[in-house]
Amino acid sequence: MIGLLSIVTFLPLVGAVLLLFADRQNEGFIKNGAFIVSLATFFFSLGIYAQFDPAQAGMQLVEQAPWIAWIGAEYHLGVDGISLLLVLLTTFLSAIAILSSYTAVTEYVKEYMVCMLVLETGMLGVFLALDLVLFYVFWEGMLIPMYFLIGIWGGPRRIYATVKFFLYTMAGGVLMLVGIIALYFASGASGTPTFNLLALTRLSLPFATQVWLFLAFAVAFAIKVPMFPFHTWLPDAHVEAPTAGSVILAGVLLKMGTYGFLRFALPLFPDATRYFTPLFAWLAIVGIIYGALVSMVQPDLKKLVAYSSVSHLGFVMLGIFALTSQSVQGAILQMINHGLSTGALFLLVGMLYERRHTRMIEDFGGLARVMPAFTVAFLLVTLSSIGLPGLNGFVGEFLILVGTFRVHALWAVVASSGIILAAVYMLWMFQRVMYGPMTNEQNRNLPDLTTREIAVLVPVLALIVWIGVYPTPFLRTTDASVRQLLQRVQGGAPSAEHENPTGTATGTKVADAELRDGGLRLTLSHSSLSDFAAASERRHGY
Amino acid sequence: MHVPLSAYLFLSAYLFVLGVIGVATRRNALIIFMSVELMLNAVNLSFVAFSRFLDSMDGQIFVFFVMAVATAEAAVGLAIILAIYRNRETVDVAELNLLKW
Amino acid sequence: MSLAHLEPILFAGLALVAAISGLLVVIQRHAIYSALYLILTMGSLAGLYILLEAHFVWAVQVLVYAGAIMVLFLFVIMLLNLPREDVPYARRDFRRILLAGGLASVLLVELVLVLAFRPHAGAAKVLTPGFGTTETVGRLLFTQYLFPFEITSVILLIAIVGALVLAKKHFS
Amino acid sequence: MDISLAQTPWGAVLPLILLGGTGLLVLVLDPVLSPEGRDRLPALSLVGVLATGGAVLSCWPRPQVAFGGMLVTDQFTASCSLIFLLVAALTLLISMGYIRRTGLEHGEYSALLIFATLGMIVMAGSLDLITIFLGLETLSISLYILAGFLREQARSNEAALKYLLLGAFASGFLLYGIAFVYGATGSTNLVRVREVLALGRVHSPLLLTIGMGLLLVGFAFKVAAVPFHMWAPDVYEGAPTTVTAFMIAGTKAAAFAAFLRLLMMGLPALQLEWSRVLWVLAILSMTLGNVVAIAQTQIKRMLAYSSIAHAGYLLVALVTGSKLGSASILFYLVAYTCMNLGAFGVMLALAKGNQERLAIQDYAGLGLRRPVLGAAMALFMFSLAGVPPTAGFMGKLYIFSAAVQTHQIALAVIGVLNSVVSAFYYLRVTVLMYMSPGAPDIPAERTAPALAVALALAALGTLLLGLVPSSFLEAALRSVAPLLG
Amino acid sequence: MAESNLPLLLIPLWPLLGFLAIGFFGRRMSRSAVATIACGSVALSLLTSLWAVASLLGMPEGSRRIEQIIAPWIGVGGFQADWGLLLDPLSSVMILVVSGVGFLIHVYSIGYMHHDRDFPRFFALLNLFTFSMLMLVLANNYLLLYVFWEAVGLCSYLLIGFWFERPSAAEAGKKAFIVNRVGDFGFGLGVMLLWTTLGTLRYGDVFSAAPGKLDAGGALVTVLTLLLFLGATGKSAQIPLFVWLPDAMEGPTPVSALIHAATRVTAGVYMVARSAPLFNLAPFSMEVVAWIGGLTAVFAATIALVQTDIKRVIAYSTISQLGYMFLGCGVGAYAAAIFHLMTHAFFKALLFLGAGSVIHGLDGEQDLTKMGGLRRQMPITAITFLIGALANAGIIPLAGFWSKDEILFGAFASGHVMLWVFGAGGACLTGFYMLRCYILAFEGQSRNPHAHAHESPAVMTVPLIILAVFAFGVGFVGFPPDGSVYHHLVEPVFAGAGEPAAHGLGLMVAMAAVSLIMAVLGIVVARVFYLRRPELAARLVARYPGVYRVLRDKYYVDELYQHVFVGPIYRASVWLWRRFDEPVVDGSVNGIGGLVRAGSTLMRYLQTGYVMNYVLSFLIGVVAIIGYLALAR
Repeated sequence: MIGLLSIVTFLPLVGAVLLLFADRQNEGFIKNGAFIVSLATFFFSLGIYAQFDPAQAGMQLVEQAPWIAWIGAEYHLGVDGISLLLVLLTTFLSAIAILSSYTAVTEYVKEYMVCMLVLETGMLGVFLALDLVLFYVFWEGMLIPMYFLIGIWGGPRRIYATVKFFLYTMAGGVLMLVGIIALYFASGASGTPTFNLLALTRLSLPFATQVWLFLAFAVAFAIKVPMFPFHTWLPDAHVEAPTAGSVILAGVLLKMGTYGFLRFALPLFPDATRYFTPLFAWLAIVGIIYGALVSMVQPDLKKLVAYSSVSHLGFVMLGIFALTSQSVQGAILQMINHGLSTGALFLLVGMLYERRHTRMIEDFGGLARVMPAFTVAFLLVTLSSIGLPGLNGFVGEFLILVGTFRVHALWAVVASSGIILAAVYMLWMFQRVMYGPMTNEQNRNLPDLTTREIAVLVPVLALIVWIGVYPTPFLRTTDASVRQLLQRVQGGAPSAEHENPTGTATGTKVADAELRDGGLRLTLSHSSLSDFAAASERRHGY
Repeated sequence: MHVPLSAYLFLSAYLFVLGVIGVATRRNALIIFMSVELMLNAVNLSFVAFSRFLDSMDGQIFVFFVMAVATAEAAVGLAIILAIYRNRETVDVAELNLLKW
Repeated sequence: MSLAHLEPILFAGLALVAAISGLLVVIQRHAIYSALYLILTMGSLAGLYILLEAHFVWAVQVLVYAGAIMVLFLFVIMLLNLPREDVPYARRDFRRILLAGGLASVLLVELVLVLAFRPHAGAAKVLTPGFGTTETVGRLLFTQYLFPFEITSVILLIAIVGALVLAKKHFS
Repeated sequence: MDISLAQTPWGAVLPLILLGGTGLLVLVLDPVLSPEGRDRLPALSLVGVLATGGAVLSCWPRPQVAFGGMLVTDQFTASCSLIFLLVAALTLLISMGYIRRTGLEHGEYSALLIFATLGMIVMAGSLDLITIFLGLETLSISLYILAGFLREQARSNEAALKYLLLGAFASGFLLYGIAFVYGATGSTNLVRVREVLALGRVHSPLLLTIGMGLLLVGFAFKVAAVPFHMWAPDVYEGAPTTVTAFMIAGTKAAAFAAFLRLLMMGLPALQLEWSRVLWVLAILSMTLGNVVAIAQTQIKRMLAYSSIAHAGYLLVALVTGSKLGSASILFYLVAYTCMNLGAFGVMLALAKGNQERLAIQDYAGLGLRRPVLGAAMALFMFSLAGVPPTAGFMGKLYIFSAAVQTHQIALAVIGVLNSVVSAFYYLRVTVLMYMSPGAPDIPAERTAPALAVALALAALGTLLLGLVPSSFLEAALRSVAPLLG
Repeated sequence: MAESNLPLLLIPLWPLLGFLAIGFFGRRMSRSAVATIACGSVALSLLTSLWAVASLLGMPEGSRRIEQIIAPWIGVGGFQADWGLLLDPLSSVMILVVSGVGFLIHVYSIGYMHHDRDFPRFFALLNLFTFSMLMLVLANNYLLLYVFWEAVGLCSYLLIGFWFERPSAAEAGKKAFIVNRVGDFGFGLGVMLLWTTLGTLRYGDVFSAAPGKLDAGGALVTVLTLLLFLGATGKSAQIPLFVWLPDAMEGPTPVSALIHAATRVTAGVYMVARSAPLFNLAPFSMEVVAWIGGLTAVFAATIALVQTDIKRVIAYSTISQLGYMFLGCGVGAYAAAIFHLMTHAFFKALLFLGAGSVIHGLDGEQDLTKMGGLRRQMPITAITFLIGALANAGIIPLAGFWSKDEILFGAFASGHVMLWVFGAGGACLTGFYMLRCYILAFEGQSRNPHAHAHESPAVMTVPLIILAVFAFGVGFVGFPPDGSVYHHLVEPVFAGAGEPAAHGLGLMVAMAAVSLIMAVLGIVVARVFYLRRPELAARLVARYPGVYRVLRDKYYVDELYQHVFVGPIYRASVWLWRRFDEPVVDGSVNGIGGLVRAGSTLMRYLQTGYVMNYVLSFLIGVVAIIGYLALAR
């Protein structure tokens, strides 16, 4: 009996294999076939959502079968609140991306579609694998189709970009591999060594071990995220990738890094996580501001969006490392949001590129006049990206910030400035592309969105609004799992996470309140405003 | 009075190193090859000496096999040198560097 | 053994010849002299084998090594009719030769040290009867060493085939 | 004289007789056959190899010690033999078209390949340094000849001469090492050596250690470990392509088999010493091999340097001296055989007449013009780079697992970083194949059936070992059990 | 929470539906259909609001609250925010102003925007704005307030940049949004701090919990309120974030009237008033609010003195009037501030629409120096504009007088004499610049030879007239301060806010007289300068050219910001990109690759092809290994 998760994971791969036998001349069939496969995958993944019980924190729909018996690596899939949304995002964006490339890809259509489908399987595997070896196989294996997508169908500097992407991510990955192996043997110290994530998260490793293993994992994930200063592969890869590649890259691939932190680095090494929290939080904050500033001055649309991803993912990382239920759930939601809005941005930029064969901001201007529908979509996505309330980006960002603020006001304060900057670079870009007089005659007769393009965009835009207005269905799924995760990270002291910051202290004055959260605390003192910034200090719990 | 084992071994080591020097410094392939033979002879001396002092025939048998192998190597080696000489008219290894880097 | 009390003198003599002729092998300008000196070295080693009671090996050394192999060498050298090298060691090789010599000397020192630190002085054991005789060797070769012996035959076969293939003048 | 055929352990030597007999038969048939008949000699050899494989499978799982320890037919020998036979079979398959095209002597070529394989089996199946040495020489002398087989090509000559001179030189050290071991322990039999060591009856521990060091040098030369690697790129480049394929996979496999026998069965007591030496060699090999491979422009030479690096990875496993490490060596050797012979197969499939496609640049545009060949090549490249889900990855996983298990974290880290470096040059092949404008003269003809079969087998092996490695690993683990006593 | 059958949601729902209808199908509709839908939806909203307020009034005093939760929104851990609406007297004043003034401006826009090709887009956005603004004032928690706080900012952005082909308009829209974002930065943090300390964002819970959990005058509440106030300064264009509002005049005039005068910009005042229970706990913050308000009032007024763009004059006037409102809030006279907010909505909308009528009549001319004598061609516009100007100047008995006077009285009564002086001085300036504006536009001779001015159509003038009526009379709902309809309604919201005790009628009259005199003084001076002896103004300018230039160039605040923030940040970004990201961060990555490749090329040449060298390498290995083993043993 093949489980639902396996079906969802391998359906695209099966489709890809079947496509291999298709007649390469019959491009229409290949395109439609690939789209139908991805759509079917999406519907199957909705089945996962339907069967998912949000009240349960643990893994659901688990499938387990022996794989490499001697070392105990298993075929082990499962879904929980942290991965469910990402799985849905993956299947959703894959279908969108395939649909978006009907006209953009003209050469080697068959190979392209095969790559897309294989990539989808790889990504789903990453999000569903519960065995570290299996996870690693998907994690690295997924590089191959992405490598080809950028390298074959990319822009002029595609080779440089794709090789850099491959090597950079692989460099991080192999260190993680050593970490995985070391973890395996470390787990042998108290019983049979195992690659089973669920068993490993019950382990309590010595602190020094945790620190090293955490670093091994964290480097891999940080590169994928990408966190400052490991981000430089991203602009190159984004700029050169074909539209669908960028969509998947930004939409899903980057989430694999943040997901990795949530799924592996945090629960496996809780003490090390707390130890490294300040470092990663500050790196995240630097990333937020740095990404925004650099994004602001980019002349190339894709590059601008790429750097904005650095900034946005900084928020996600901050949310993760703030370690409160609001911030972590916000981070998960923000992963989805970023997938949608940045994915949509790349779609839109891709549409422009198809029309004008340039991505330079200076080549545009005044497009709002000739492409009204495009303008509306672009505006909506831009606004989502800058976190306008009522759209999806706000919910995630706000939850992240409010959760962070609770434990480290200073982090939230500094990070919030990123929101201002986001408005600056996105709106400035919007202004230069869409507004102003039509300066370039070539833009005069640009056609507005086609029906297919609208079909591509509308689902994304609908989700953008939906999550902004009614995020409950999304937040509900993550709640229990995040709670469990935080309990694990906080060293099994559930009281550390008080759901309502004042719930435990009714009646007492909070003017001098210490809001304890694990080893973190925030002090607001009476005396002066300057204390406000200086007073948030952290204290090691060990 | 017996000659100690180490005397044989020192001589063997000396001859071995001589062979090494020959291989490392000469440019004539034939001489290099002869230096290798010198090394093998040195090893054989060690074997025989050990054999004598251990009262074990294994060493001598070994020498027998080494000689057989040396013969085979010599035959093949000289054939190769011949083939090279036919193509390149030289046996100077310093001139044989088509393959490099 | 009647030679017993002469052993050190014989050893010294043979060793000296081997050492000097070995050196000469390496530094000759013309390959043919090298070959001749190599034969001399092998001959003196053969003498040492007698001292070491390895009669069979002595015979093989003279017949096969000094005889057959070296004749083959001489034959090839004659065939190629190589010119005499101007100098055995070209000036441009000087640095490399120095380095090689240095390394080889270090190696020699290492080996000598290792061998010198051999803890038991290595007094010769009383030998089993039949040690080193042809009969003993033959018996061993066809019993305990049968398998390697067969392999050796394969090796020789390979050598024959190889020599044929490589030395053939033209492709068939 | 108590020599009697009745005592001969026929079961133990049957595979060897089959293999040797095939070689002889081919040699004998060669002069009497018509040219068309000669074309079929490789096929006949292949049959012999397969038959030998069958014999190995049916005769050798029962461990027996024949010829007083000169030949041991345990699981390890059987598994190693199968690997060698796989190498030989694949090489024969990819050679068929090649030797016809280049006009090599069919009989001699096939026979020498078979004798070389025989030598490998002897190396793996022996517990005595004499036999190991003879097996090694059987292999080496065959390869000296095969390397120079294109005797009218200066490069082939040169490769043969370099290989021969350096090989004989290295043999000298190996022999000297054997002499020392013999002198220190009074025996060349590994089991005896081990016993003597265990009982503390070594005449001179120092002599034994140095002897071991010299043995390490000899084998390190055969596996082309830095700094004893210098012959490898030149020889691999100059030798006929099929021979290079055979050498890269075969020599390495045989040398590591012997290495395992020697170190695990004979000298486990000296693990501290040999693991330290090999530790350094492993790091040097991995690093130099990978780094220098980057600058190569010839694919054969690039793969030669990569083989140095792969020797480094295998040395990592050897350093651990553990069961997992030993098993991972076997696993890796199978994987390496598949991916490496596969890559050479693609190389041969693209040759046009006598013109081989040697420059990496020649592969430009291949991937999309010849999709199947391109995909196969890409698969082999990714596998060589160790990217999942391929055999190469699983092999590395096991090797580095063994390293971590024995607390060789530094080795593991250096190893994995090296695989990133290696990815750079393997990727370059795929970059050219798929992402560069195509060279116009890629032949569109169909791949010869034999070659196609070889490629299919190699690709299948590369994938299967990557996806369902379990049974292979189990087999490898069973195989190395005899080594650990 | 009082139960009520009235679905409050209906109030904002109408414009939302209007927006959706026009947004999706507007381009396929006729203009009249668009206009009907747009105005109709706001009219329905107005009616619903009236009904809602009526039912609120029907409830017993003191429990006039209708709170309805529509749907859960965000719920994570202890963090809970819902889609919830709250109608209380404060929000009822607001919804009436928004829907009332909004309706009139919608109607007016039909005429004003008639020739614009993006007619549907304009009305869609206007409806969207009305929806957002109504939601803003009806929200029952801070997060929802924040949402629509930003949403009105968005509408503002889109409407300022309505004529997006004009670079200045696009620029102004962006500037408005970004400057507001700076304020929202504070507001957002304030909301976070609020939740962190109180664990809730619902108004009712916040205000009931605040006195218990926050130390009055403590740092926490001070920081909290200042953060909130930072948001207000952005939204309501106060020092230091006022710079966007004058530029916002790039938008169509009805937009200026509705958004940048009557409603949106007052959101900050509304928020501060809404948060009165918090501000009351933070005296220091109150001082800050009052002083910022007072300073802004004077500061903006001085700039308004010399501007020549009719809309900019009114815009600075708006900033100034908003300053009065904050002054009111800051001294605790919340009711007065909201009262002023209401009256200001009417007269400022009137002024803008009047200005719009002028611009419309002059085919887009906005420069006061090119107007003059328009009273003859545009009598209705002239008279209504004058009413608006006088109301703005605070001339009895027009609306502005009552509310401004109340604020000034509050300031004085609470002991802020200095602020009172500011306010009174500001009143004088107000009188001057309003009359100056009126005179330059409508009196004297025409200075524009090309102008063929004409009175606007009825669809524009009727709203003007209605607004003029309100601007004239709406002040009476707040008179007298301690017994009026307005105060009965609103005062309970601020109960306990420390509304200054009555100081007796005498003082009140005295104060009123003083401020009235100041205003009249301003008017007289303006009349002298611009009607009687125009050369005086020029002479004054010649005498103090520096002062004039500083005022004309708005104290160079824009330039200051440009040089202190925008420029350096931009340059820093370019530096980061070109000098850090590319060479250092990426450079080190590529550097490692380059190093490996260089090493590769270098090491490649070790392989010389000479056997002798290979032997050397071999020897080195042997010597090292033997040496190591020998030594290690």
